[in-house]
Amino acid sequence: MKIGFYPGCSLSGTAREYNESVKAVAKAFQIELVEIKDWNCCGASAAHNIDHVLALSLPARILALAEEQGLNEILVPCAACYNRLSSTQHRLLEDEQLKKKIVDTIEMKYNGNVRILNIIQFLEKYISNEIDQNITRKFSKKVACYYGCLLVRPNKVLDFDREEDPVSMDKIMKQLGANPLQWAFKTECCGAGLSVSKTSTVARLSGKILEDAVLRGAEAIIVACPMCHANLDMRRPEINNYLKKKTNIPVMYITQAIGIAIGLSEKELGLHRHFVPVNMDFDYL
Amino acid sequence: MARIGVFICHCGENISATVDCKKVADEILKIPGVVLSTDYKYMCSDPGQTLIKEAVKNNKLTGVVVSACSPRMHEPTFRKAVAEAGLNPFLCEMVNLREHCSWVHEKNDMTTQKAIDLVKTIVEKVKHNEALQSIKVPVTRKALVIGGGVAGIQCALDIANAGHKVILIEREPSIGGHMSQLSETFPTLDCSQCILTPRMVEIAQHSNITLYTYSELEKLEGFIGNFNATIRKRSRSLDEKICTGCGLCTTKCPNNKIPNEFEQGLGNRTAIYVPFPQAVPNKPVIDKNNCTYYKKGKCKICEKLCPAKAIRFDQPDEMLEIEVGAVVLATGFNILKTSFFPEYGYGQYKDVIDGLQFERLASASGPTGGVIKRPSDGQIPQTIVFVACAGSRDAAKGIPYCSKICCMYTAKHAMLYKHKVHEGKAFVFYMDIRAAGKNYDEFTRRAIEEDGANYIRGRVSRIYERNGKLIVIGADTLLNGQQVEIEADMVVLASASIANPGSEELAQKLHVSYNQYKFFEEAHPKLKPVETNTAGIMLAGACQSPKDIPESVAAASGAASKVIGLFSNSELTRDPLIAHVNKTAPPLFSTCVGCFLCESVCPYKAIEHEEIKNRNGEVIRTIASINPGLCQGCGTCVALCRTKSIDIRGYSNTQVFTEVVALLNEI
Amino acid sequence: MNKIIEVAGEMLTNGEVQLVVGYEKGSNGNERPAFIDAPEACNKLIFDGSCKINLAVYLTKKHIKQKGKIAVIAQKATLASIVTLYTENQIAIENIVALTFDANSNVVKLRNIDEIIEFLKAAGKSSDELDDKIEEIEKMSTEERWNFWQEQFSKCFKCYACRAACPLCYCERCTVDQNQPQWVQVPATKTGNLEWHIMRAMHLAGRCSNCNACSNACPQGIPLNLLTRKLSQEIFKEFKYEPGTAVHQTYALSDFNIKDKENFIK
Amino acid sequence: MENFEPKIVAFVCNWCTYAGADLTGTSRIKYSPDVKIIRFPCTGRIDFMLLLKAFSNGADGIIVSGCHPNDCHYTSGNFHARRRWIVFRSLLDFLGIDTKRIVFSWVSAAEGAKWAEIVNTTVDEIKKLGPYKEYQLIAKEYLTTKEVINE
Repeated sequence: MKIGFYPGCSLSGTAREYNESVKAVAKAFQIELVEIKDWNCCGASAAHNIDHVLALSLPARILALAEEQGLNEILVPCAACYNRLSSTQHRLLEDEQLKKKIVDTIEMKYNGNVRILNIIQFLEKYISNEIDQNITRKFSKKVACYYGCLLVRPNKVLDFDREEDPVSMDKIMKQLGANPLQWAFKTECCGAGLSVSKTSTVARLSGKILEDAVLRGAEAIIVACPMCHANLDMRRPEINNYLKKKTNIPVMYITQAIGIAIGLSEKELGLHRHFVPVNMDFDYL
Repeated sequence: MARIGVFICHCGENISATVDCKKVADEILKIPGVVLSTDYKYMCSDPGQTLIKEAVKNNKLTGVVVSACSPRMHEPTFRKAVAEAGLNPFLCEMVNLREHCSWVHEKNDMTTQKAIDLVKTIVEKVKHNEALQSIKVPVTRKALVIGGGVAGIQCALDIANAGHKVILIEREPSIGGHMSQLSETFPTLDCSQCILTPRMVEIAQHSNITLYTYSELEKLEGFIGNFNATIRKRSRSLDEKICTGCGLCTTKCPNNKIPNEFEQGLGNRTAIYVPFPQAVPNKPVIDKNNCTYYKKGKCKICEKLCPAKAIRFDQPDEMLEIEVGAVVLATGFNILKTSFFPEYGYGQYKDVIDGLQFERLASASGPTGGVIKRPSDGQIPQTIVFVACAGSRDAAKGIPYCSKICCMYTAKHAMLYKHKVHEGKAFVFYMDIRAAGKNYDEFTRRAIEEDGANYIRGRVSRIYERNGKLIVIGADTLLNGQQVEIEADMVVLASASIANPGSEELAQKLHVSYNQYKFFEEAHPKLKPVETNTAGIMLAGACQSPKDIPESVAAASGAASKVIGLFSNSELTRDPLIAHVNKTAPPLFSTCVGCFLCESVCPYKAIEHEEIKNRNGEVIRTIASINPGLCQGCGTCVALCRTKSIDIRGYSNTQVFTEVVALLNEI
Repeated sequence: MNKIIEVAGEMLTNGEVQLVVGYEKGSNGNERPAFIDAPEACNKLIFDGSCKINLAVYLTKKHIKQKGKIAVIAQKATLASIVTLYTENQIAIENIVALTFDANSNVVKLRNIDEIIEFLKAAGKSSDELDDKIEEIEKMSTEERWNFWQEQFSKCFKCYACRAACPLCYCERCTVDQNQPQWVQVPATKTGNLEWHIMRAMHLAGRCSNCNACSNACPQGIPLNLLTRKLSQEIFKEFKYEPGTAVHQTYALSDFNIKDKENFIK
Repeated sequence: MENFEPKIVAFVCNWCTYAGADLTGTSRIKYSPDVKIIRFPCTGRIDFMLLLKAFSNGADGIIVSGCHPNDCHYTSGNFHARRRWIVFRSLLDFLGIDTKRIVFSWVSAAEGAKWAEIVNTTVDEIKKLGPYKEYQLIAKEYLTTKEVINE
């Protein structure tokens, strides 16, 4: 089983552990991820604020490369990349003239028939049916699944899950034995790119998300976006400062949670790379 | 051979100033078939009309062409004159020499030539005109009103008071509709039940009104003046004629924890129940889905208790067939439930309620006796947040329209709350305050200025529960979009008004059009607001679009007046300029091949299937036929028909074809 | 080829159908329609790339209908025609079994509309050189296009073979045969030819199954399928309609969308 | 070409454009007499064959006009007509018939001035294009055939 793979910059930088865990999980389920050759930046998040044509051309080139390399389905784990690629596909299929313009810009053939999967769609399609028989330790924790914005919005374009109250990750976590909690911050803003330019805003926004999860007794926050992870994990000192208390709730990628449940090692999943340590014990079956 | 008379009007100097009328008359006389062509100063004057009448008689004319002003002005005048002279009025046509020629062109040969061309065209057309008779349709003077809310009640009473029989059907066990659920009404704060109940009683007692509650329309066939309605009268499981309405049966029913629909789920009812104390008719009904006997085959406590022995467990649904001449749709509206809003908790927070639920909490006859208590723990809320436009005016939610009533009832809610809980805080999040109505703006100002409701202009992005409080996060756009966070005890969503469930199916049964939000569509947004595209079916109230009580009542009276107008004659006269399907000799019978691609093009559903049978009664062909009661004569089907089997009188294929040829060629 | 002979023979033998409409070798080497009502006659059936006639054209003929249940050898376009004929109330689908072929050339029996539509969906769409030809004509100037078509139409002598070959030209009295009024000039003049071909294309717009039967039937080799294909493209582009893809699809031209384009309307 | 007065036929609906043209008259707005109106109940009634008939009978240009969207007296005739025109125009264009010679417009009963403007701009445009020689040439062929037969 082969499927195309677009890592994007985060997965080779700040979110190395995401990359590692995605690959480890895919491998565990005998899925070969074929990385798109010669891939480029998807343009997030700056390009679409600066240059319209560039913002569409960058993702269009990635998709054209996938087509050229015979990949009719690609996994895009980074939520921002997923959003940019999907939005571009949507825009270009809607507007024949625009498509022509972009095709002229990238000087490549582009049909627009590559299926773009985010990590959850990938898990639902290829892995969730196989999970149950492979679980070796139960992820028996109370977890808060945090989706952020890029994974589900705009619903019109992505047509994935429920815009205001997504549940797809909760379902997978339940399969792993976790107890996903009902909470109101699933899609609230984490502060995103302000992480660098205005850290205080991120501290406040991410702080509120963390605060509510902790208040409701969550033992871990599960994410599927490098940006969300960075803000909730890396910015913890600033968040704690804002909350005026020390929180130590770990933030994990959904693929790491799956990896734990099917018995992969901490190293394989890159758990040691987190700023907030993942000190958890799980019930071995 | 045709004998056409042509009359060129000078219209004083309006036409003759730029058109050489004499020359036009002379040129036209050269056309074969024209036996008379003359000009005159004022054709529409008495002497002018006499001139035409005399000519019709003396020259035995078979067609008349009056070249004068716009037919939109005087076509009826001249057709009437021609009819008085004994010629079929549809053999008279007008040429528009004034608005379309003399008034818009300079005086020169070209203008006169154009006048000649225009007259010539109509002369050729008239040669193909047919003598037509107006269509007469008999009218059954009995109306069917569907829906027993305030609109249906008003409409039924108006028609009945005009002396006509009315059948009023209502889906619920009692009439009264949403209005009977309301506590007080804006902008006067008079008690809703106090003004509605007398009308409900009047319905029950009116000799011209037959009321069927717990009933629905099963089928409607026929057309204006001649509908055939089938009504399903659902079984109440009791004999209404014997039941005295004492209510004893409801006292001992073991199933007493069923959420009460009338109380919007805030109270409970039994399986045999009367929806509310003032119900009309005041007869119980057994809810079969929740009755122990229907579910398990045992119980029958109510049967034992009934002093009148009226309970009938084996009573079947009844089908009633009635003939009516007109139908009024007054099926009302509904509102979105709180479960529609994921960002407001998907209905999981008990203290997030909708506007109708608040009405029940505020109602003296409601589950709390009019004391505002929160549903979760019965505490009196100290802070209430009211969210206006919950769902409305929100394209992302699929409801871009304004629900119209929420601004007013939210102000009312805030006011009622403040009147009952003086120390309580009422916050209202709103987009705009739309209070256009008599005494409406004054009312909302009062809520703000006198009763101290705190209005915040902005929307609420999220509601969640924390430590027993509802955290409401919204924006204050008048404070530069700053985020506002309010800890509330209760939240009331003024949720969007939506079409009643089942409207779409009902509309399809009646062949009435509806918009994308399933509200019924009026025949014309301005000039025919209470009629539908299907002749003989009218609209009243909020089934058409969100409406408040005064508007619903006004629309209901409007619809009633349309019905009364229709019933003022025993026959309906309709213009014969409608479409028809050709008939030919056997074995073809018609050139129509029965593809019925024309069916969906007709806005009036006038195209029907006609079966042609042989002597043994076997169907050998199915062809289209036009219902003359429904066709309005647009001719869209005519242009669509590949075999040209449909044609339209007055604008027939031959007529328009001839016009094109005549207009472009020399005499 | 043996498979189809086998299946057809079997169906006739066990009385599943009373008539098989298929292809056989004609006298000049071309294919011609075969109407077979006896199992032993089945071995003259052929099916190969040379079979171009859209056999759906016979399904609306009275004398064929009278035979009872009919099996018809159906290519993709034939199936689409059957769906359209069904939606236009021209055939009793319970009397028709469509015999078609899957990717491995196995015979597939399609017994109702749902099965036909499923099959067509699975088969998917394919583009051919006709689309390129259309693009080529579109690139011409208006004058060049006029001249191109005038030259093509000048060959037409109004034999109406295009009409006879088309399964959707089933009307008993075609408008072209009317003379009150005379919508189309009778003689094969330039105007008459132009009017006839415009009318034919318009009447097939939104219905055409793109079987190319019209151009195949034309003795003068006029590429009539360009016109119908062009309108199929247009209708798909503007209204997203594709005839033969859904059972109760409204006909594109007796439907409308408030948002239909109107950039050409002043 | 100086004195070329084109023949232009206007196919209009009774409820909007015909009434709009009436208003042009009552407002005394002047326009070219080259355009002559034929009245239809609705744009939905206008058969595409009639447009061809106009050309073959010598029209140099055609105006087709009706109610604005949502204004149709019969609610949807204009929508159906619009669809038909989209397809018809595409076919004519493909056949090399100059679609500039057919002007489609929405003119309401209140747009008297717009009607005059539509007429005048169409007349100007058709004057620029000149007589529709191509079509008239092929139409003439039939006339000569007919004349031959008559002789």
